Amino acid sequence: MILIWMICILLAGGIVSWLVARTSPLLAKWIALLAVTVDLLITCWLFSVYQAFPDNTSWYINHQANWIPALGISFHVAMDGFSHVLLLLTFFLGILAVLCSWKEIKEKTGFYFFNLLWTLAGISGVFVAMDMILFYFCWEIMLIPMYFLIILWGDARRRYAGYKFFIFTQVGSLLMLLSILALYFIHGDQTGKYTFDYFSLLHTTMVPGVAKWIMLGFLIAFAIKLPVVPFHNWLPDAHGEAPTAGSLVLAGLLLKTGAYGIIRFVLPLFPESAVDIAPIMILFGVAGIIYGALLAFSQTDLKRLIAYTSVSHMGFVLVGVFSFNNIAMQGVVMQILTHGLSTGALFVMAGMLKERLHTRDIDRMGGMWTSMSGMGGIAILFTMASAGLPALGNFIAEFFVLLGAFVNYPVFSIIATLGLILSAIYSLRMLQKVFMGQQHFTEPVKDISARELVIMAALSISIVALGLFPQPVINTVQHLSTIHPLLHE
Amino acid sequence: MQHYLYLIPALPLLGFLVLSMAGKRLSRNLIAGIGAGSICVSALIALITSASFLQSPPATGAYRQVLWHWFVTGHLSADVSLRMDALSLVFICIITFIGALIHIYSIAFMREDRDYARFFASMNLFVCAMLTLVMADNLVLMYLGWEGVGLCSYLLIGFWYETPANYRAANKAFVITRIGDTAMIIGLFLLFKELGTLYIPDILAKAPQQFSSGAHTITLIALLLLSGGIGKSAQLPLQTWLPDAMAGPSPVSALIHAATMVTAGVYLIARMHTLFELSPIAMQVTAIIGAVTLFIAGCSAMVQTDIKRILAYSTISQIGYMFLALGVGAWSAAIFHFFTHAFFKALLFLAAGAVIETLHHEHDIFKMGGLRKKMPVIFYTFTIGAAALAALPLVTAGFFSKDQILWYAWSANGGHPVLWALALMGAFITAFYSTRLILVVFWGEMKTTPGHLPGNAMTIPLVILAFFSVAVGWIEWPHNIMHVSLFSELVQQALPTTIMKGDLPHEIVFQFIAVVVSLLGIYTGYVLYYGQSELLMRWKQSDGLMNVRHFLYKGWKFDQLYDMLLVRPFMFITGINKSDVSDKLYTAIANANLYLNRIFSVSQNGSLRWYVTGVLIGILFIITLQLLL
Amino acid sequence: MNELQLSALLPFIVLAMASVVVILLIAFRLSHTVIQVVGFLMMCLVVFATWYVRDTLPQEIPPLFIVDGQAAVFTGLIIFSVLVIGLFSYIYFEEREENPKEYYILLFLATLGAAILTISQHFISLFIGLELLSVSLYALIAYLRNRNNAVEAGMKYLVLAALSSAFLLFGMALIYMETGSMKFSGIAEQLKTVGSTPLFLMGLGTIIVAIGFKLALVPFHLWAADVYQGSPSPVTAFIATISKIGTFAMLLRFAQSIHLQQYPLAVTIFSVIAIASMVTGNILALQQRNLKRLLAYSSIAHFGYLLVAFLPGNDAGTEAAIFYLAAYSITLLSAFGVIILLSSRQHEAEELHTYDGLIWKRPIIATVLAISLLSLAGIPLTAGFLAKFFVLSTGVHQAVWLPLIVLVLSSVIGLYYYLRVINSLFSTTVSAEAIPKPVHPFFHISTYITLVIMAGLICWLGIFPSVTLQGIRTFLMLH
Amino acid sequence: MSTLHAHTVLIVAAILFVLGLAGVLTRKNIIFMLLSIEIMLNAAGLAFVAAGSRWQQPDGQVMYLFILAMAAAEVSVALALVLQIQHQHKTLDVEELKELKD
Repeated sequence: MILIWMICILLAGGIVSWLVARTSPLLAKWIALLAVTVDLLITCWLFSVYQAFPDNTSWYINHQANWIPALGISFHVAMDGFSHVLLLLTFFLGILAVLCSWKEIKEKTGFYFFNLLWTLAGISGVFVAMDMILFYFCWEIMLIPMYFLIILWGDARRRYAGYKFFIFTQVGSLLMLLSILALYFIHGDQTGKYTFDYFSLLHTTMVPGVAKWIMLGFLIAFAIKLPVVPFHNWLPDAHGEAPTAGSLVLAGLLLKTGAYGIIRFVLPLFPESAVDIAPIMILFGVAGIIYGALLAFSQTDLKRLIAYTSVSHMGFVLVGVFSFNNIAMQGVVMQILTHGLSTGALFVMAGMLKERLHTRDIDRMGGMWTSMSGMGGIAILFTMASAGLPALGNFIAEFFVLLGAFVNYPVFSIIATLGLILSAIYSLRMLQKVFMGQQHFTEPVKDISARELVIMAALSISIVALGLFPQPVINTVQHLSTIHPLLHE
Repeated sequence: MQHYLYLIPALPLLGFLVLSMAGKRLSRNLIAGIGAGSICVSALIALITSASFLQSPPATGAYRQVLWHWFVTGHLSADVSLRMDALSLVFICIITFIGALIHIYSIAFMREDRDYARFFASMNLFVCAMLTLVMADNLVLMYLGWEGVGLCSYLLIGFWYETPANYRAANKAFVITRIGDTAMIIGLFLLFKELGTLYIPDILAKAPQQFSSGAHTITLIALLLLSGGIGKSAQLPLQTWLPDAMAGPSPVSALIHAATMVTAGVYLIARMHTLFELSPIAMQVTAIIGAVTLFIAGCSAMVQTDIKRILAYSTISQIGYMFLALGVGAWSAAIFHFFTHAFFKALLFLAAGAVIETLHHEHDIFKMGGLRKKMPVIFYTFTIGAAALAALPLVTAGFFSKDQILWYAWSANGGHPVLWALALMGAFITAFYSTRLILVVFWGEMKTTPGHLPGNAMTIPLVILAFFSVAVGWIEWPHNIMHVSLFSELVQQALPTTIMKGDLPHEIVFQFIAVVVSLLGIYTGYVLYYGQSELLMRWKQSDGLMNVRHFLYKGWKFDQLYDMLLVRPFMFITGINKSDVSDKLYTAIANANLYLNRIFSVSQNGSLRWYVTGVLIGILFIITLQLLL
Repeated sequence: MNELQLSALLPFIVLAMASVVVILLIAFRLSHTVIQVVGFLMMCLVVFATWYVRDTLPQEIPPLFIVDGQAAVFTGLIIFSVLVIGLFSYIYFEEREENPKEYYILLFLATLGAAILTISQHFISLFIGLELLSVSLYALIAYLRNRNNAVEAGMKYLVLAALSSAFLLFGMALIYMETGSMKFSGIAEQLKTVGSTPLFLMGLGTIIVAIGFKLALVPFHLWAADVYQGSPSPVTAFIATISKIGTFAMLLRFAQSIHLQQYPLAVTIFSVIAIASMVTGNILALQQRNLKRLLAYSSIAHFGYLLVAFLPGNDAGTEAAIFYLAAYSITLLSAFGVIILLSSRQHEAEELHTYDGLIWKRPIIATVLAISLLSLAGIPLTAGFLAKFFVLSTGVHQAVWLPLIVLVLSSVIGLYYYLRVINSLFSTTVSAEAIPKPVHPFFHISTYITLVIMAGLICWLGIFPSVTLQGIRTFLMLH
Repeated sequence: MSTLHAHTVLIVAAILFVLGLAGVLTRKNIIFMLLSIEIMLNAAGLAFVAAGSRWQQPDGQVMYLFILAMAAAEVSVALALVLQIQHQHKTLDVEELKELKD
């Protein structure tokens, strides 16, 4: 029940802040902040509760209510450690998203926060929905407010980016819907019980040929969201044009829903087919790592550059998931978390730079370290995180993924490891173009403000903490080894 | 004593944290106090700990302290835990002691710099990372330190980030070492896959059981780890970053790019010696790389004109000696050379830094000259350093360590006359360019007027280092001369003794040859740069020689080679794909739809008769279908 | 005809009376408002009548009619739509026409025609219903004869509708020729014994032309955009909803009676038509800048989707189709409601740029339009999504993969133009066009409220379809 | 015998129908298009009568009556529209009726 309340708090917070904004935009901001903070506190509290009983069933919150009984659709939400970790990330980044919009958004504040909170609600819904249709609902609901965030508060090419974002994801969604339906009917025809419930559908036996096609439907949807390389084109545009909080949420959370979907649905629902397709998916993952890195290197638009690094990093997720190795799976979860933090931080930083310099073109920046020494230091921290420097969370993630993948797919793993070199190259280029060299701008640029410092400090502390003390996360998602027979070892 | 082990890296870390967060608000004195103080205390603790280690060696052969469990998942586990055995003890002492001296030197050297706090913060972080590297008891933590020193090296090379050459050098250093690191981490994966552990003592214990000598896998692992070492230690073929790395402030060059970080590869190989011993091929490769590197780098050092680049090439060359020693199985000789080299190379860099500072940032040695009288302290200390580098017999530390390596290059189990010959040529070259350096910089006429002379804070560390550059050699004598082998006794607690070949000539012969060759080198230098400089003039007329000189000057044109083979293709590929080829596909789909839209729109032309035709088409279509089915 | 049969026809009789009453009211020179109110009450009466007779269903009135649950659902939908359209008509015609009263006669007659289509089980009643609908529509389309090229639209519709009627009649004649019955059940029986003949199939084919025309399916869709654009907006809404609901109901009953889906030819024809409609409709709409034309193209595509549910020919398909039509009608009516509200005497609010930044000027109306567009695009939380969901689910269960894939891909194409309209609504550059001052506050406000309710209904159907679904199922049991 | 007869009539009806269709397609004048449609309708009516005679039922002829009535209604509306068109466009050429298009 508490899960529903958490989502409702966001939904209600969104509506209230929209209504309130007409009279006082400031109050709207505070309401939005409050709503997300309350959710984060609840999730933290649940985390401590969960840590106290780690040996209980992995689904420690499970709530089901009728919705459309005629079709076997129920309002089923449940949470295990994996969902929990993702919820923590969602609300944490949610708070930061509200904070980093504080000054940036000057028009239509209420509607902005409405959209932001509803996106977060959709995302958290995705992470806890255990009914396929409910999942699909949440999956879609997070898109529309996100779309508005892009087209209303985005940059010059926001409409193009908006269309691209929406249409790309929609192709995947609809194919996934077809797959969900096919699964539903196969399961129903077999057992006579027509239901969209995740736990019931888990025990569906399918003819391999059919299972392959159904899985493909799911996989394409998640691959587009992740994104996997041939389907990644929406991402640089959407990330580039979205407002800062939009990019933060896109990179930090929306992409993660794709990873979540693959782990939660593709692997357990189609254990055999997933194994069959694994080499191809790993190939895609490796291609993504390299291709994304090469593109990231050549970009001159700071946000597009960061966006392509996301493409590269998400390749690790794919490699990790499909190498069917428990260590790699833990690495994937770490990658989900740490990429959310590090790339989110880079986007926030890009937003701050844009606010000051009114450009995203790194050729027009340079020498910012002189006037923004604080931000320079933080930038180094996060570019290094993105380059996979040990002691920062991303290293643990990439190390686990590559190590795990190496056991089963040594060649792919080695090629993926070359991505580390490329990541160093593009990270350094970014750092150099923005912060080093002679300063181009003559007017004085303010260093990081107190509010920005809070955002960046929170992110920095988390990324370092994840790098040095990853064990709580690993313990929390230890049960992921049960989702697929090959992960038991 | 081992309970305080964590303080050794923790203090510099603390210094880094304080300086990086509050650096802007602290006064310069406080910054210097925190920056240098943390290292000094750390050095003190390191020395006390070492003393206690030496007095009563622990039963396990190592102090160990587990700070916290880093991660455990499945078989993979790693702790943040520190370990100090004889090998790491040597490294820890060098890092903290020389680090402390260099920090003290930097207090004065960097005094005028705008980013005083950032400098000390980075230096402290470097020391912390380097200590983590050598104190780690598992390879993951070691990799943490390994990458950490890479980062600090990057930050410090690019310390004056406003100049393009500096940040380019920093990028180059980071990327090239990253290539080695990546190979190393693949080696780690392979190790884990084969042995199921990354805990160093376990690896060393398990490897001989798991692998037969010369097995493919172990060779592969050893070579991958070697690649890591090559990258960090600037050996062939990844040596090109080090000369450029001299863009950083001189104390940085002294600490990172001479005394400590660049020897991390030596440490890694020595640490993983069991793996290398299991693979004769990897040992051979190490030796060959070392021998070739020392020669190639030495040749380049002969013709450089930038004082720091001379020293940089000499560093590459000296580390080449260490690799050679490791490759032939002369473990303690390699570490001993590291030990002595750390002192005299740090000394040389610091002294060079002082010269450069005094001559208003003049790097070209041919614009110096005649400084002997003007700055005597610098002159004497520099000369001692250069003598050690040139391995002046008996009075310098460099002689003792290099002599051992030369001897083992022939006589150790992995030794070979060719390796020895290369090493000998290297010794000649080293002696030659050391002499050239001294003569050109300190003799002759004064070409640049010196400015403000360095103060005590800078000269005292030089004097201390000069003392050690002479004295540390005496703890380890060639055993045919005197039975003092304090160092190898210590190191052999952690490393195996060198296995020798059978029936060898007398060691004294080799020592004599080595002595003659270095003296010859010094004499040649004297003749060319002091006595008969017209010979040099004549050579400069010859095009062929000038081409050779240019080739050597450019570091055997490795940079151009890599530029052509790697950088340009990379830039080309990324350049043409800047706008993402795959985007074209989707644009094409969108355009196809819009095109179709225009085509279809033509049908909506408003003509009633055409609409009727539409109906007719429909009925015809239905009838056709009917006929077909 | 017994009493029960008569009472079953009560709603239709009341509906017929509505036109007569309006004629009488006009004869007594009563005002527009009175007619509007009376018309409204009459329609409510029809609803009550349906409610009143629901227990007596199903009831066959041989040979022409059968009033069963399915008919009741469709009639209910038609009456609901005409209620809304009637309400919208007031403010639209009051501003434009000096004499808007006769409009209501035609409106109710056309509604009657559509309603008759839902209950007819005989060619003659089918023909009468269809022609009642068509002939009234000719006049309705051209009602505002001096504006908007209404006459041109009317003429185009007339010629093509008459043409399609001719096809329909010829087809019916062929079938009659082969089977000797004009009653659906009679035809079915005859087919059982004799089997299908080429002439019969030919007749079927020609009937499809007429149906395709009325539903604006490709390639009989060419009129749609022109007529949508030229007609007065309430009439456009009428054509888009009631006329199509009636025709589809007729198609459904005909198909059910003769088991149309057992003929591969028919299935192939409908599959091809469905695919063509989905693709063509969506592609035609891509660049359209006239909202009414855009909705016309979108409706072509939507009826393509609907045919996918029709293809399997089972109960689930019928249910899906009915839900689809319900969702679609509500959605489309709210979209047209917004157009009507924004139209002024001087100009029709049909150009897309009129809507630029509407959300900042008239947030509620714009929200309604946005919701209905999202519903048309099939985005969750709206009725349109569940409608599409049911269609997909029918298709998946019957494994008609090709049309399904086309449906999915073409609706993705379709997203683009719906998003374009939404973009325009949310545009930061606000259109300079003045918003017309409400002339008739009462009707203005009630239209407004209706729109809000409709938008709420779209969301409610999209989130909690259980009640509606249950209702449809209960009614479908009655046959 | 009657079957044959009915089918013969049907062929005539079909020919009439196609003629009418051809007329709609080829004529530019609206009046003539309407006339052609009338021909098509009557062809359908003829087919109905033929079918009715085949099955010895009056239904065919009943249908024909309905067709006639409907045609009359339709033509009356059509002529009103024709008048308006003539009034507004001063021509009855359908090709002039192209204001509504993409």
